[in-house]
Amino acid sequence: MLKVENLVAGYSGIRALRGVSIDVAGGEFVAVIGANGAGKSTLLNAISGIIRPTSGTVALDGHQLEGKPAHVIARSGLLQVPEGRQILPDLTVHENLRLGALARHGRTPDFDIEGILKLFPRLEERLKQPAGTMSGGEQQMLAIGRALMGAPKVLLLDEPSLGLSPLMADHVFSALVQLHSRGLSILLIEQNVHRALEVTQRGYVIDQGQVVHQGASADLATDDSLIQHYLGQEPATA
Amino acid sequence: MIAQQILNGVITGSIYALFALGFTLVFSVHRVLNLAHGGVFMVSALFAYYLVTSGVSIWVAAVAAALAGGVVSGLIEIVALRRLRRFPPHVMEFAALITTLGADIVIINIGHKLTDAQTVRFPFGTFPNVFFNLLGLRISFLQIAVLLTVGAMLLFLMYYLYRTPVGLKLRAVASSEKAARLMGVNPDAVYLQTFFISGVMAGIAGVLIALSFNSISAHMGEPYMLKAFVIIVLGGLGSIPGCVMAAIFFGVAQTLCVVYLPPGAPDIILYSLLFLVLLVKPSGLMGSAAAISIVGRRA
Amino acid sequence: MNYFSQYLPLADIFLLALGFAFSQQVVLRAGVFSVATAGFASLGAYCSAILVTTYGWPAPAAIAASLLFGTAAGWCLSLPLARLRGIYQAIATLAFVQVVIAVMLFATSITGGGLGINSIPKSVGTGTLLAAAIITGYVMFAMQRSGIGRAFDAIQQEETVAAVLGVSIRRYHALAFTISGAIAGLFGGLQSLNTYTLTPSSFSFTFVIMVLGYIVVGGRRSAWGPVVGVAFLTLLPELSRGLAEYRPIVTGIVMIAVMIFLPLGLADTFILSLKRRKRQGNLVEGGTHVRSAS
Amino acid sequence: AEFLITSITELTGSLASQGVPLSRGMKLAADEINASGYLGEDKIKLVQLDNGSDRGQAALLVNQANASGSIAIIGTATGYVSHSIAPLANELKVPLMGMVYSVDLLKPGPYSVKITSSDDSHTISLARYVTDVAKPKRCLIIYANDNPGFIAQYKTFREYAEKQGIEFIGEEAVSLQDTDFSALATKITALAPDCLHISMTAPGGANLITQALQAGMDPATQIFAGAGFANQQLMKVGGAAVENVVVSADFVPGGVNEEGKKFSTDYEAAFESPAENWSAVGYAQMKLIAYGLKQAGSSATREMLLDAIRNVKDVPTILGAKGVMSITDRLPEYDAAIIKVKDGNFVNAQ
Amino acid sequence: MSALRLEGVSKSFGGLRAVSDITLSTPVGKITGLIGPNGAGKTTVINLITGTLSLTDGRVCLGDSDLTTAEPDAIARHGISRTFQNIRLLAEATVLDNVMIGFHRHEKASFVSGLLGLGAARRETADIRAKSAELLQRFGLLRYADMPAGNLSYGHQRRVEMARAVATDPKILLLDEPVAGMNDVEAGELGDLYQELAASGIGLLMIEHNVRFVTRMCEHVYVMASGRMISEGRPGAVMQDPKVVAAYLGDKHAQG
Ligand SMILES: Nc1ncnc2c1ncn2[C@@H]1O[C@H](COP(=O)(O)OP(=O)(O)OP(=O)(O)O)[C@@H](O)[C@H]1O
Ligand SMILES: Nc1ncnc2c1ncn2[C@@H]1O[C@H](COP(=O)(O)OP(=O)(O)OP(=O)(O)O)[C@@H](O)[C@H]1O
Ligand SMILES: [Mg+2]
Ligand SMILES: [Mg+2]
Repeated sequence: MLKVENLVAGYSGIRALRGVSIDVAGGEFVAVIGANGAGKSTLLNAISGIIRPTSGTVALDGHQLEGKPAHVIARSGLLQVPEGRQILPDLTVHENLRLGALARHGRTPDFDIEGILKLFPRLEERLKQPAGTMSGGEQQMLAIGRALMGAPKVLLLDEPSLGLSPLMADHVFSALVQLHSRGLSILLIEQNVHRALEVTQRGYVIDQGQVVHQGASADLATDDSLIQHYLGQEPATA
Repeated sequence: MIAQQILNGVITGSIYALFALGFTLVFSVHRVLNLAHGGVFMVSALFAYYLVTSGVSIWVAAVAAALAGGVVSGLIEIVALRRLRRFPPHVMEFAALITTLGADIVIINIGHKLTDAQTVRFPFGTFPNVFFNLLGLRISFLQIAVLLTVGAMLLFLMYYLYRTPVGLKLRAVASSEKAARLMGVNPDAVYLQTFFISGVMAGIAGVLIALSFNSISAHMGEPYMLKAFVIIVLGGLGSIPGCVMAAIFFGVAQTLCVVYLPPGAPDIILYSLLFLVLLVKPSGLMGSAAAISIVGRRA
Repeated sequence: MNYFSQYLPLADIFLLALGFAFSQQVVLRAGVFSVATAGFASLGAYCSAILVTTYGWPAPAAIAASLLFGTAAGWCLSLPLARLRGIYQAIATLAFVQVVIAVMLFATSITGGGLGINSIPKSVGTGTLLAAAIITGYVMFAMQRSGIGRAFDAIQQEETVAAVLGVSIRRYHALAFTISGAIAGLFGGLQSLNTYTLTPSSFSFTFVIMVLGYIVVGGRRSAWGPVVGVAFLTLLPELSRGLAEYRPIVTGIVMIAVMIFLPLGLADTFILSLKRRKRQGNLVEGGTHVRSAS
Repeated sequence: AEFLITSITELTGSLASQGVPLSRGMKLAADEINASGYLGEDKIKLVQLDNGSDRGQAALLVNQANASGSIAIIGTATGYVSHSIAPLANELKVPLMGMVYSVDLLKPGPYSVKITSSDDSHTISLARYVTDVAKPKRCLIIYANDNPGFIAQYKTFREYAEKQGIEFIGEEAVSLQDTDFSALATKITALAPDCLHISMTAPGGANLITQALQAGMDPATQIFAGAGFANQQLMKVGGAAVENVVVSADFVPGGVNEEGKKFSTDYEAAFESPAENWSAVGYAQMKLIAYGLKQAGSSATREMLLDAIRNVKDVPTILGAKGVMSITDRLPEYDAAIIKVKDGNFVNAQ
Repeated sequence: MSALRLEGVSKSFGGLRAVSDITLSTPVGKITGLIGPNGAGKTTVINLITGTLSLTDGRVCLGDSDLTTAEPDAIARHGISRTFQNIRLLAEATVLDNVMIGFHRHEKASFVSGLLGLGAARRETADIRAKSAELLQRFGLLRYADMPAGNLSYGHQRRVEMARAVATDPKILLLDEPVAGMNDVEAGELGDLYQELAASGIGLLMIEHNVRFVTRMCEHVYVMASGRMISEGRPGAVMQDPKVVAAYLGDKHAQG
């Protein structure tokens, strides 16, 4: 479904991605893990068109997307729950959700506003509140809800559990599992490594802008030395 | 006389609102102070003037001028602002001051060449010169047209911004461009649209004001720019009804000052008053603290 | 000799504008969107002109008085404006500028009203202006490198952050206003003793926009910003003189082009690219960090 | 020899509406002088520079004109700019041929010269007309308070007319940029004067009159104005509303003598717009310089030129009601033309 | 002992009572936890302590000083420092400059000496630069020193925030989700650093959703829900409190 090949991208002189290949089959749930600064968010942004890749390809259902503007990519069904949530602070919760629906582009959605509110009841009490004044966790729910409103073909999540209470994180993860079981393809970036490898089918480990490991999530999860090695910050005294 | 003067003030204020609405729209949505707004306003008036003098009826000319204003304003967005949006807001907001000022200088000087630095006016009788007597107050057909246009623009903007999907996109882009793009909104299209509408409004204002004051000259937009600044702030940024209210408040205050104070004093009182209003209510008459602008500071 | 002396007024224009540009830059650096420079300059200019023509003060004393007057005005204005931010601050200061103009027009017996003050003896030459500009420039540089510069930067970029780190916004805003007022008052005084005449419209809305233009075109951060911006905007009309009446059109187009491609301003962009080059040099030196696989 | 003359006027910027006709007038005169061989073998080379309506640029251009060896500078159209360059011209010892009304221009030294007669003589001609011919009862003054010329004008007018027993019921200030006079118009209607003296530019003034009439001002109210009104813009903007407005001017439209008539036709032919007050002033200034150069001869220096025109008696000119002018110590005198709008055209009122 | 104490602190936004009658104390030399479900009011508490929001009710004291109505900058000068949940760096300033501004409250050079570029001001600047570099080294950020802070990855930006807060040499350090966005290994590294800070005599108040981390780090934990304090005590005990399990942990995490 989503096929990323040899993606290279960076920021004025800095090469943050050095040829990453990743794919997500239809209905697959895939994790990407890596240390701070490994290039995970850059990968998502390069896929979504927020930054323009220097080379490599991104294909969704066989349609080439690399180099297209972000809004075109979003409309084609690749929807991101971005790092830092990026909710629209001046719009109300309700308006944020309505905006999400604009990305549908003719696809039939699994969720309408009711559905989202059922998934995240906390949002219901806050419908008329400007999204910028909500607590961190509430904003995270909104960001996920908004992406779901757009009837994604592949959902890209950048650390969705960030800032969520354990209960709420459970809730989100089980929601993701549920979405996956309904057939949604999901690419998940997560720092809560154990949780991520628990719920996903396959995983990639990236480091210094390259894929250094991949395999079934269950296998990765048991490889403790691997995780210790690639997920740590270099020693503070280095 | 006082009743007549208050009516005069309301009309003067409506004329300010006419000019300021398009300016406010661009500011409230994109945080850009479009210094070329006065230029667009002038170009439209001049365009209508050429059409009318070559035999086109004023109604057709007004529509054409409004469209011309929209097109010029859209061009300004493409030429002078589009590339700037890649930069962080505080960089973009300041740079935009200069690029739009540059655009204004270009437009004004083209107008200058076309009019040979002279003031022109619509031929006499272009607009029916009819007066009504209402309860002892004199009001012209043109003045009624101004009032109605301001009302129509206000309603249109409120409907457009808060009741249509396009308005939702517009406010989304205003709130965070990156996030809006991630939701499939094309910011370029949204910006262009805002500028087009703002230009159309400037165009309508240009024609009506040129008709009202019998004059079209290259510099006709300049005195309104200062007023427009004052009005968007007084009204509370981002508040479209606030803009109209502030304009009318300002128009009435100005008229009464002119009438009852010795020559030269009105400006002192008026601007001191503005200063005081801002001190008492730091976010304008109708503004909420949340709408505080960030020109010069990071979002 | 003759050839150079014919451009001497250009040097005067440049130096005066530079002073006003510094005054404008101080406030912008501190995150204050004030356009009060025009008002301070007007107060300083009238102060010197009146003291010299009406009261026969010697020029240096009059200029010192302008400096003090500007300083005091800056400080006074900072008190009520502490509550305002962003564009609200800009408009409040614009109102201040308009009030100053209106008062100058109104107080005919003191200021000559719309007639202005004519035949002010010229007692300030290029040398004095140069000295004033150099001293001001030095203060700007020094400030940049001191704790004041750091505090200003922090306030300008993230006021809340600055506050929770112990930076007193009120105090630093007052400082910025005061310095801005002092510089503008000083150069206002110098201007009126350099250009013979003074009218209220010398420091109007047009002046406000022009002075902002210097900073935006030159750069808002570095102390070179005003120098480059003023040089660019005062030289441009002279360099394009051959274009006759198309001159303003070309000026406008050049302004758009420069800002579109260098939105940080000429000097800031240049300095930033120098820094970037240095940084990349460092990276190569230190080698890119690669984790050794053990 | 070739005499280099530099004009420094407002060809662009906010004051260009005065600077442009002025510089066209002098261009016309210079071409005419060169073509007619008025100076024999000698020619005039006129370089026309634009000060962008800015004082700083004007000062720079004065220096350049001096450095390039100009025998005289003509300029500028407005007091705001002229007053700031007169001291400089005197310092550099280059004759500055100014066209502003205020006598203050002559104060900085012997190198500044005027072509128009003083405000006072102008305005007093008008005031005399008002007191002797029109004889209104209650006069209201309206003036632009952001221009030195207009302020001086209304003060002189009021002072003279008041002495002659005219009653003034008030003074109202406007700004040159104003276009909305609704408040003032209603106030004028309520005050019901029978005479308005307006000191401002033609388009603004015409607009003010139109709005006052719309607000219900008595159409019989007599209206008087200074030379700011003396151009076609008045009728273009004001139309029927400005009928019968009386204006004091340097130039009677159409000309009062052969030269003036020829100037009017030539100007219209050359620039496709009718000659007006400022173009006539520019033309007359250039002609006066040529007159001076002719007196001073081929080897004329700046000082010789100045000497030749410092005091002249009864030279023909296109300005004034009679078409002759005298100059006493750099201050010209000619009877101001008092003209009136009749059927959309200016006619001599006297 | 100059502990931070909150007594009956409340805050309302319009009709919403976001924080209601909270009493807690943060002793120096120790790490105290503040946990609770999303929207419980934890960040609001920090905003109230640092003066970013004004209290509706209650008192905030540091040692003998009453800070209830003090301005944010005055509170900072009393020695309270914080990080932000939604990272707030001077995005275009370099990482080094971001940390240097943290030293502001200890600067001694006068305005005049700064404006005139006197030796005192210059020496102070050099001194601060050296100390900032040291701090960056401690947080493993030295190689990013010349980068604009906004260009760092999320996790690294968090570290810059901490380095900046530590630079103020605080008595009390308030950390709002310091290890959000970090995996366990990274969190562990930072944890060691916090323990060093506590050992050096600083009082830390930490909001965190990483329960394992909180359990390991804190000696005392407060739990908020819907603006109220619902539980407090040693982490082991608190994590088994049924109220906490129900409101915050969910059954899955209720191991203690
Ligand atoms: N806007 C930017 N400009 C320049 N460099 C950047 C920018 N954003 C990220 N980088 C650099 O790219 C690299 C990868 O960053 P990225 O944000 O992709 O990391 P990440 O894996 O998402 O880390 P984290 O877990 O901390 O979010 C980092 O070295 C970072 O410094
Ligand atoms: N300015 C405000 N206006 C209105 N409501 C607000 C405002 N700030 C916070 N709130 C509300 O107050 C409540 C508490 O918010 P707070 O940010 O303190 O929660 P939190 O405990 O930090 O949650 P999280 O763990 O998700 O960060 C939330 O419901 C939030 O929506
Ligand atoms: Mg990331
Ligand atoms: Mg929080």
